[in-house]
Amino acid sequence: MAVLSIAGEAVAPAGLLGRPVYELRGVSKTFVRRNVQALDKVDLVLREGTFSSIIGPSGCGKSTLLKIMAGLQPPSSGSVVLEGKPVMGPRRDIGMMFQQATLFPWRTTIENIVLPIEIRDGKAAARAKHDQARQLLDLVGLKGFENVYPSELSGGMAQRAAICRMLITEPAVLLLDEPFSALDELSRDFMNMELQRICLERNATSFLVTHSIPEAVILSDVVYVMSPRPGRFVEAITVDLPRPRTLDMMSDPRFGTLVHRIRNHLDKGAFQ
Amino acid sequence: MAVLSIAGEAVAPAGLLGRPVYELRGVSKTFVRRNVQALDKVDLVLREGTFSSIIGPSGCGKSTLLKIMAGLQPPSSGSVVLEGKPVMGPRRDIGMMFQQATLFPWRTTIENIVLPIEIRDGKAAARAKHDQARQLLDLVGLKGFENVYPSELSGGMAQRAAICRMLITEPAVLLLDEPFSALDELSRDFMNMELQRICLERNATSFLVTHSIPEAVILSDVVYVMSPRPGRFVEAITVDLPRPRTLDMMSDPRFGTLVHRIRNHLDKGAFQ
Amino acid sequence: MTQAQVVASAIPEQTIWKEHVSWIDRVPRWVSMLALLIAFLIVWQIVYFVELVSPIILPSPLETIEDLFVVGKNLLTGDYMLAALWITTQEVALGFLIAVVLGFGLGVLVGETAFGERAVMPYLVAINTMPKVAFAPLFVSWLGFGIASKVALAAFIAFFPVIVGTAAGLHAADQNARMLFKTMGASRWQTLVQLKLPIGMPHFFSGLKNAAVLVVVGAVVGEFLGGGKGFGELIRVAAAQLNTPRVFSLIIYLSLLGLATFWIVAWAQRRFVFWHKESVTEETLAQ
Amino acid sequence: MTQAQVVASAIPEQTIWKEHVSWIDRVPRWVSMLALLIAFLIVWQIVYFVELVSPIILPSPLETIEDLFVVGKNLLTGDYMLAALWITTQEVALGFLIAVVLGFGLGVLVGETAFGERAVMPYLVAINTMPKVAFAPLFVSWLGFGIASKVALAAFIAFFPVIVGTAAGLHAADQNARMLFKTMGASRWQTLVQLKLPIGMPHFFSGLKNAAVLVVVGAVVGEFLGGGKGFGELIRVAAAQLNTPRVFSLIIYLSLLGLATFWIVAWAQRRFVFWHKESVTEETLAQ
Amino acid sequence: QNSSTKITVVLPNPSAVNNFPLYVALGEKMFEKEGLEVEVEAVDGSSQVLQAMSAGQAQIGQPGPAPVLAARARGVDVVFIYNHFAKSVFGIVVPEKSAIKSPSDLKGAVIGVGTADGAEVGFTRAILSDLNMQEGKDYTFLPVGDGGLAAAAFLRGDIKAYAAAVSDAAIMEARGIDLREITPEQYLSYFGNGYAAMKSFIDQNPETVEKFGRVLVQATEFGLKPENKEKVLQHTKAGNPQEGEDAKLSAALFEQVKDRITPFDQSKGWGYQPPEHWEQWHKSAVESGILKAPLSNPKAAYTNQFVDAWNEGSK
Ligand SMILES: Nc1ncnc2c1ncn2[C@@H]1O[C@H](COP(=O)(O)OP(=O)(O)OP(=O)(O)O)[C@@H](O)[C@H]1O
Ligand SMILES: Nc1ncnc2c1ncn2[C@@H]1O[C@H](COP(=O)(O)OP(=O)(O)OP(=O)(O)O)[C@@H](O)[C@H]1O
Ligand SMILES: [Mg+2]
Ligand SMILES: [Mg+2]
Repeated sequence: MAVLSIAGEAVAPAGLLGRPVYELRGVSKTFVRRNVQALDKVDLVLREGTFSSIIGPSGCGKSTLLKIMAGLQPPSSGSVVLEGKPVMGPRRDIGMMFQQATLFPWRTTIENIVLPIEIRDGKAAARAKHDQARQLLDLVGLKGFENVYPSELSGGMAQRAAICRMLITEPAVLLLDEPFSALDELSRDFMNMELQRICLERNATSFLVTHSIPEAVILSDVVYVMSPRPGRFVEAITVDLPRPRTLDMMSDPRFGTLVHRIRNHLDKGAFQ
Repeated sequence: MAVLSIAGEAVAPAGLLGRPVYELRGVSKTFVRRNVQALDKVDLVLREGTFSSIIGPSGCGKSTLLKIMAGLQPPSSGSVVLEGKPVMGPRRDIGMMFQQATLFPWRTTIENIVLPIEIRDGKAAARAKHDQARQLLDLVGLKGFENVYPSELSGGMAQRAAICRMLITEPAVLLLDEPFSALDELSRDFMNMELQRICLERNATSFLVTHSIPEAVILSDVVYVMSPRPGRFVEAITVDLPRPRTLDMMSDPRFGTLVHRIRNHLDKGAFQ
Repeated sequence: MTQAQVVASAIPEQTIWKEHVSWIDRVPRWVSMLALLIAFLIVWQIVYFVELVSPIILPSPLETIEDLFVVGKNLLTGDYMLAALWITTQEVALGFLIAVVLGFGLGVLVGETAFGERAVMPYLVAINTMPKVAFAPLFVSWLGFGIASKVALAAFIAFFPVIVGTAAGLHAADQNARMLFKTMGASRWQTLVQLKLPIGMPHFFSGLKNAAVLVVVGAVVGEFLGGGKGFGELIRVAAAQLNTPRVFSLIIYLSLLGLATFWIVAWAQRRFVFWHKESVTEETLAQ
Repeated sequence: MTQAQVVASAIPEQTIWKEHVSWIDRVPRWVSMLALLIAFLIVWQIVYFVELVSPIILPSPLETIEDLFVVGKNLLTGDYMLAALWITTQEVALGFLIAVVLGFGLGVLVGETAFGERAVMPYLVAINTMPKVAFAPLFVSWLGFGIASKVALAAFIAFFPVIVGTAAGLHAADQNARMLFKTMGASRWQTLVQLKLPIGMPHFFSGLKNAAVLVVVGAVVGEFLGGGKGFGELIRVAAAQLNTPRVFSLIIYLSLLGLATFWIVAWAQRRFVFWHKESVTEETLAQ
Repeated sequence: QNSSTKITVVLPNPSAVNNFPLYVALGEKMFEKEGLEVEVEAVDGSSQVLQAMSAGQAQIGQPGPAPVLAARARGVDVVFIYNHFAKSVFGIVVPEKSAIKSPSDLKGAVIGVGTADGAEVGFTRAILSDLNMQEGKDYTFLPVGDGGLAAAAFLRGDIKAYAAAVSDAAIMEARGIDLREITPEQYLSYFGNGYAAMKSFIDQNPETVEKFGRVLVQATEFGLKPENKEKVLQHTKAGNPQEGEDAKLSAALFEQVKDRITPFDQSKGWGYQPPEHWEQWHKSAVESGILKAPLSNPKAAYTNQFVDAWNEGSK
């Protein structure tokens, strides 16, 4: 377990090697109209196949950072580079997921899943992907739900379909903005284990925004703690629990110490 | 730590004494129109000053049970007795709280808090309670927010106001239906500690519905585990951690074992 | 014996709390509707009987019902009234079509572009507050005395709610869904067609329902003014002849036409916007 | 040199990605509105110039603007047109008031009771599809030639959206809020007054906005048909004299009256329903 | 004299020139001198005039003869008392440059009318059937409404001729559509709108009716004097300021109205209704379907009982 203070330096925590996939340098963001500085000089390197989390008080700029990384918003200054190419807009090698599953009720589950293909390459290409979509549904345990409409899916099932939709384009990185926080805790734990399994299976590079300390610790190789607005990384904590993780590890004393450490950091920031 | 299987018997877990406040006998509920049996013969005794939780998979009938206890819905069979008098409709000695704070945007915070008094005893009585409402706002850390409108309160602040609204009628029992599950985890932990403090201060008898195992354990004297629909209590687990509880106790091995035990029970029911 | 045991065994009867459904909620719908209709007819007959109103202003209900049969027979035997109804139906159908196309186009302009929303919409609102019948001569001089001019007036009267419905619908997609489409690299056109339009369908349809009612009124008013050969003209002739029972029975048949148009739209909505559950009130409107 | 370092130092310029705001969004609102108006006037003048329409059907824009000044002067000097405008304004105000009271009452009946919703509403919908102008003689013969009969027709034409708005508003309170009131032991009346009505205000007001526009149309149509001495009568006389510039300029002033009514309602909404933010489209309508 | 009698008079259209005697009487305070207080209201068409009268909202109205017959058929005891437009208010007009010179040239033509079965339809049908022309075979009617709509019909060439109220024709001419009337003299006996009252009112208030008619006669004669033209136009302008704003139009209209209110045979006095003209109307009402069956007592539809009293003073 190694803890590094990184202030303004794009230093990857020690002990993590692998090709750098995402590189952010001095990314900051000010919303001019409302005169809000949401992010202050964030530097970040994500390496291939790692799982990183970011945790911080509400409104500190986590979603803003993710949107900039995904090419949905330009930064006010700084640069974002993915796989050697600067991010200047949405890209198909980025997969993204939000708190709401946002499945479209007029499309069946499988049609929802191939939607990104349909948007980018047309209906024919989407149809060609149906087989692959079915395999993904298998992967997340939704076999047999291909042709039902989303109104018949529970919250957790809808989020699983959203995972499939994210994966269908075979993205190099996954950006996850509190993907399961609308689910009840039992389903959420379950979905987190599913997520880990999928990421390991595909060697995906993942970046997760969360409010839950145990969730961040159980899933991540590195947990970044962010300060209140304007958001800055105040600490990066490497989690050296073995993979694959299980829910039982939550009773592990190492787990407890990590959680405790992060909570202390956050308490300082969040509730003065 | 004592574990009792209670099947169809109104037996309070051993080690908990005190005057019985709430008594349920053979309460069951079937929704005739949709032909759904939500509850199957629930027996329950809550003793004065205790904190009990109920945990179970989604849709197992927890909210239905709470509504029956609050006199919002009649049971299909069985009886509910509070303080020796049968519950046949809403009563002012019951305080209730839901997942949504549901403050009314056209009333200031303090006006929202005295609403139950206004409804029952009229405007004059409500005005007379303003002082007490202000004390309650102090208690939950909302001093100075008396006269703002709810749109200016954050989610956590709104839930604190909702607590005040529940307490203003000085209820003998508090029924809480996932009161903080819409908050992010950091705020939620914080609010749970506040809730404990308030309950201890007023020696309130409380009954909490939750999806979170750690939350149930950290707050309760007894945790009831419910089966999937039709809901029945399958286990009652006494938590003998000392009061007042702190978040740090989550790293306590006794805590880990309790969580583990409850999770095992639920896994059996929830995800076959 | 502990206190708990006493309580637990001592409450056999009065604790049993049962829901009760008010008898008025158990009355079948058709019964209450019929009751209301009969009550209304009785009041009407009394008003007529005590001669509160002259018969050339308000006919008796009996006369009106009698005339309903006369008109009904004429319609069924394919006589001149059927021809008139057919003309009005055509006007309504075409007027509705044009109102929908025009309203949809302008609605997209207003809902999708800042220019449409900020510069065009205020003019549309202003036009909507004008008494549109005053423009009838314009339509006649451009389109003649055939059904075209009535169709134009009907569409003109009915198009506004379609604009409002369409524009509101285009704003209905939430931030999440928009962002999702952005991550997929969807073009503006794709976002419009695949996201905003389907999500906006419920709003669009409530605009259509308003339009469905207005278009009937528009067609009839067009015939009142510009001499057509439809139901409006029949009403006008009957009114000029002081044949009030006929006026009333024609109006009742017209309102059936209006209800039919409304129902068709409601049916289309249930059929094509199958994923959207309507509010209770809207459901009533649609039944 | 690792790959990471290369990448990190090598992207100075083209990675800097800036948002750009389209010039059309930066045009001030009044400029685009004026531009649209001028474009419209030019098209109108061309239509007139190439004699697409006879001048006794469509006046030239210049004539119309000239007449706008004539009418404006008449209004300002307190001449007969001001008297007419005052009468119509009274009709609109009273008609609106009655439409609101009646619509609200029926809306509560429909929104609160199963009987109202299931039995009364279908009849109200049917009535709404009738050409209401046909009932004008009834109002005149009951209420006379004064403003009362026009007020009644205006209210009759405008009351329906108020019903729909009120009823929809009463359904707007969510399950949580209702349950909360139930836990407080609130009576049906308290739930209505303290919960459902305030929560339903936004719906109620959008009904009022529709009614505000309709009530002007209703008052004018009432004057067209039933005599009276208001603006509608002036339009009727001008139309009979084929004085089209006057017809157009009177209509424009009338639409200002309609906009004013609409704005008053929108203002009242902002004032009294301060907690509710409207959608963008509604905001435009209200500006 | 002591307290004055209040009556409301309801007109089928708001034009003041069309009803200049009424406005002259008001302007010259002639009613006041007779102890009458007269309120004038305008509605839309004869049927509404009759409805207002039968509802008691007005004591005297100015309907057309055919609607009066229709109302009587429906059991409303309304009686025509004063023949205002003693000559037909309708005329068949064609564009100035048209080749049509007389009704016999209308073979194959489309003739515009206000409504499908307005009074002008019966009038035109009577003229053409006397020439052995049949509707549908030799000519057709097109209902085009009035005002701008009728003008549009002419401009578009949808109609070759228009059976119009004279005032409509006058207005169109004033607006630059040159028209020519081709109505043969004898058909002007289809007299137009005049004053009527409920039978019960006449029976209970014979003096009021007498006073009202006397003033009308007085005002008519005053208005017909050439030297009073300016005053007449002044009074009608007071009654309908907007109409009066266009002086040229008002003057032209006034000339038309003067002609139409003057009967061919002036010997019987103002307001007289020749029984043979009523028979004509009755016959035409039956033929056109306005009446389902002939009235059992068509003579009860009108009365000349006041004519002499009205004209006494002026003779
Ligand atoms: N489009 C925008 N315009 C102006 N301000 C914005 C915009 N988007 C976000 N903000 C502001 O930027 C700050 C950071 O917002 P952001 O959504 O990134 O926070 P967050 O860390 O994701 O919060 P949460 O945990 O609640 O999701 C907030 O103060 C927010 O109000
Ligand atoms: N008014 C009702 N009519 C018919 N069925 C109902 C009604 N209320 C609840 N139910 C059904 O009863 C069952 C239990 O519902 P309840 O809300 O009590 O579950 P819950 O345990 O609170 O679930 P959750 O954890 O999702 O809140 C569900 O299947 C639900 O669909
Ligand atoms: Mg966020
Ligand atoms: Mg629940």
